[in-house]
Amino acid sequence: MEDYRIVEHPIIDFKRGRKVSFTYNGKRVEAYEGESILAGLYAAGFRVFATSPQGDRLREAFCMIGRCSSCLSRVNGIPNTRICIEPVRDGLIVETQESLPDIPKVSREIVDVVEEIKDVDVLIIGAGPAGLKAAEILGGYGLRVLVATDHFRAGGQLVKQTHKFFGDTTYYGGVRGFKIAEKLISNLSRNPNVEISTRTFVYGYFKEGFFGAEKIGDPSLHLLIRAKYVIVASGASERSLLFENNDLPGIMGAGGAQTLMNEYGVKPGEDALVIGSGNVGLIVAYQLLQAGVRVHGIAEVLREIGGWFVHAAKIRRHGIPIFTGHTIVRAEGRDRVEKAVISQVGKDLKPLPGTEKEFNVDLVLLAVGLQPNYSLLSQMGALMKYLPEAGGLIPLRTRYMETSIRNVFVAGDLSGIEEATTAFIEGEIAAYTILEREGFAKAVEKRERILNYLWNEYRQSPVVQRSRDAKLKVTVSEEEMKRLRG
Amino acid sequence: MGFKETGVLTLEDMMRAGLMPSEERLRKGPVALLECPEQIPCNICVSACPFKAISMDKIYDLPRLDENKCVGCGVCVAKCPGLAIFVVDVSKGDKAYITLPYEFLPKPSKGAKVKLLNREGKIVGEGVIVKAWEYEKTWVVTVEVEKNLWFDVRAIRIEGR
Amino acid sequence: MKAEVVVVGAGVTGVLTSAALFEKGIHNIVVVEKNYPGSGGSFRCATGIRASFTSREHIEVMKRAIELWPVISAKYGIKYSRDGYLWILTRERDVEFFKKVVEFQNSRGVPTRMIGPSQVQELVPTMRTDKIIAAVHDPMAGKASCFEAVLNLLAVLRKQGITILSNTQANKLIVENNVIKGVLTNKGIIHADQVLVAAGGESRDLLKTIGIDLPIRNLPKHVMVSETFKPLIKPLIINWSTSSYILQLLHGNFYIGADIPEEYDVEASNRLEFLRKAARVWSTYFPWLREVYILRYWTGYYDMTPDHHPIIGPIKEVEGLYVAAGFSGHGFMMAPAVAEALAEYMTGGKPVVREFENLNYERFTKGEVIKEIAVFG
Amino acid sequence: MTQQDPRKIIVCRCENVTLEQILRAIEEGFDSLELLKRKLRVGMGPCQGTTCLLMIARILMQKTGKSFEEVFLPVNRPPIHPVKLKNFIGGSREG
Repeated sequence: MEDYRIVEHPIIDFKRGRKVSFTYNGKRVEAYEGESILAGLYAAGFRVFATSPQGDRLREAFCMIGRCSSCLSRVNGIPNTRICIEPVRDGLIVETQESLPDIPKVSREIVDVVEEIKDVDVLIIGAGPAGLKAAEILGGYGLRVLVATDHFRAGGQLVKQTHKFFGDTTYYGGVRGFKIAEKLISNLSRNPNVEISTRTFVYGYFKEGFFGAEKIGDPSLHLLIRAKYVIVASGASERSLLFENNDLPGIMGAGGAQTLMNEYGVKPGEDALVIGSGNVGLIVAYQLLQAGVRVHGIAEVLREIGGWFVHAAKIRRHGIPIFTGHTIVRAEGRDRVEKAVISQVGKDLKPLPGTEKEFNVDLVLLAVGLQPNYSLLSQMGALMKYLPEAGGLIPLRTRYMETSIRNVFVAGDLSGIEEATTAFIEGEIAAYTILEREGFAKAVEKRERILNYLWNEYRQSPVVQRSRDAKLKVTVSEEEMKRLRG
Repeated sequence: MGFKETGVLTLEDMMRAGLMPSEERLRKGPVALLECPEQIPCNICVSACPFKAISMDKIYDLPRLDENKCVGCGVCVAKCPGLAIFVVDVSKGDKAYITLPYEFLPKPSKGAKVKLLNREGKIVGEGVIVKAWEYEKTWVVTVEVEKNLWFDVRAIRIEGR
Repeated sequence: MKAEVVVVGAGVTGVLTSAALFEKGIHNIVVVEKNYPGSGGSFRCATGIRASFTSREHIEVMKRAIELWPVISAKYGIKYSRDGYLWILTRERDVEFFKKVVEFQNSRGVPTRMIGPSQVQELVPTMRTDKIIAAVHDPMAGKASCFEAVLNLLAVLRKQGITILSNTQANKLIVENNVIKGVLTNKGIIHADQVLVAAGGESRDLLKTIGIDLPIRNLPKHVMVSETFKPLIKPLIINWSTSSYILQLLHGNFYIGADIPEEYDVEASNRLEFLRKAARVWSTYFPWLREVYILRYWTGYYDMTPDHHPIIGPIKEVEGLYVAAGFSGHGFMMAPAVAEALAEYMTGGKPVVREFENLNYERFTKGEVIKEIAVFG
Repeated sequence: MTQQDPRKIIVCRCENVTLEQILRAIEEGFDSLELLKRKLRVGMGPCQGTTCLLMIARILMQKTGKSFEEVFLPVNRPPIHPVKLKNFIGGSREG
């Protein structure tokens, strides 16, 4: 059987769990505990996981983190299972489902979900840099904290970042992303005040005063969470791009590829083209090289490279061209990408005829920006503003990261796309504001020092000017927020 | 076209940003080239240097090298998150010695022959690894190259085993 | 702006009536819609269509609607299917009551019949029937796509040159000497010879501006919908004792509604109580529903009148003013018949179905409310 | 040729809606996201519009000249993520 697992990697030691086996459409597939079903299938060479509802187009997963819904499959008789976030287990029966699935097959003895009411001081939604940092501080002061994350491991997008982080050593500068996650999680595991609840989907807020969450497990729990304070740090999702055959298997988000190769150690393809030269695109190109994938180039629609020069230099010196002023116009292939065509763009950013370049690739990664996951805050009624330069709909907040709903805070990419350092800092600011309200007088001083560093130093860097300007547009004064709250 | 279009730094870019050590210092022995021309908010090199040779006031300043304090030890090469620091030594005969970060396979070892790559990834020659050490999965590799390639060679490719 | 007719409300009643008026030669029509077309009850409804009611008026109006649904379905490309209704009964006393209901319905030509659990099983094979004593089946009932009903009509109206103004709030009716003159909207005055108010519960607010008090109150209702599946459940199934229902939409989603205690005229909010009731009732009959994902939950309003029958037709005090509101949860199913009747009224004729005349506004001032053999569905 | 065929460009993956369908619906006058959702079912699939809704809003703004607020009403209700019905059946326990 083919195995696309990465055996040796220059940065990551893949510690694979126990070998398990399951069936996929009747075929036996071997995988390792700790992998998602999808990662296991990908490693075995499967690339198509579903079809369009009309059954006419093939679908591969795009996001690999449970959002895009392109990998819905039948697992042990249950349809519409997101196999990218379903851990692989011994003996599973996994099947592709027809465009419109049959109803679930359930056994006679169904274990109903138990409902559990949880009272905590702070509910944190999201276990990425912002959520974990806030939890560390709040837990350290003895507040009872519940961190809820969709995924079966905490760390958010940190777990798939193999590069050393920039910034200051206070905020883990110089440490690789996945190592930061390990460190934070290990610190938190020693704090009895903090509970990290994985596979926990906070699906909504009820006006009766609690959040509903489904915690998937054996048995599953239905959590009704009451919290004095809430920090929503639910991150962002990858954007797609409009070009011909943009749904062909082999086209995925850059983060999707990172999940496969850096979290699960599975090679996402052999020959890649990256679209978008922001930091994500540049970094993923470098990571592809590390995973042994040939990178044919990066297309960037603007005239300049979008990300930081140092990231660009890292891949340029390994021979990866960056085609500025180019965009992808189409992908070609029968049941997966075989060729990608890019074209120069004119001043209007529209493709210019006769300038096409073709690449024989089996992987096209879209690194064309992120959009904040605003839906929970929006459902709660928080005021939002549309800011295309910050990724989409962004919640309004005070400089203390409080939204238009009192005691509900926001931090990280949901507050406007930026770097991990600012996610840590925003988590801290929200945490210290909560501590201030809980009567910890010293919190104010700490918070003001951090705020000063954030606005008057870190965000003064010219390379983050765009995100600073965007964040200013959604940051309102306390008085203004009072007025908006009405 | 500038480095924001090409992803490639020129000697002029380095001079303009004030990142180039003096010729006199270059002639003396190994010295760090901080190839970091944008004011990114990062100061890891400052705390990395055991000799306090790198400084900045604000986190977004360009790094300043005190060329008299720098001994070319290469610790900053290992620690710079941007893999943007190189040590060059043009003080020894007709060869130049370039110390660069390396995060690929196969692992480097002393004496290994390597292909030498310039800033655009073009092979500009062959060289030999004279020294290699590792810090948290970043290898710091010193290669011996023709002297005239001292500003060109910025990466190596070690052929498969 | 000047029109022959202004229609307030671009719900299914408003757009179907506009189309019917156009066919009768009234071409200068302006439809004003506070939000976007369909945004009121039309896009929130369960899409069920039946004549199995318990008043003469409902039955006769709905029989006409059921004649018309296949016609408009073919004409405008609206998915419509006579998949039936099923009332499942779990208490002896309900069975007795429904025997009377069926008898009444049959006497008025509605072919409902009482069936046993085994026949229920045949109609809905995946259903558990052990708790069911009996059921009433209405084979003439059905369902249609509420999205297509409004949107396909909109496209037709646009082609016919009818003006549809979205995000336009009708604030006041303009009346001079007991004659309608037009509508004042947030975007200006629209002069008109005739005005039809078909704006659900908000019809009351608009009529109030000329001192007419429609006895309509909004009752919040809750529904949820699952992901889509292969066609499986044909009829709309009502559980009588719990006042809840399930159907599979023509698009494939399972759609569940359930009554929970609610106050009139309050803003509807999302309540766990509803999700619990809907889940508990229907997972008993369909155990596999436990493993089905709920995609969306929303609330809407029934615009209720005291006798649960709509107010349709001319407002006698004001010449040229017509109303179609207070449908009490049945507006979508009736709409084709209501549109036909209104078009008759507004072009000087009389409705084909005479029972429409009993649905006038004056019945409330004269104390002639409509009698049902029981309040039902 | 670089003229891209909008019939081959997928905007909503869940419901398989192409750019061509969206452009045509906008031309027919379905000029807000709420109407497009019901016309084409964009954003009504299992991902609940995560990937497509903002993209469609941008297309709408471009084609109609309207502002974001005019084309996009963020109506979010629980569940913001699909949730299994069985969660609402079980009995409570204090945790």
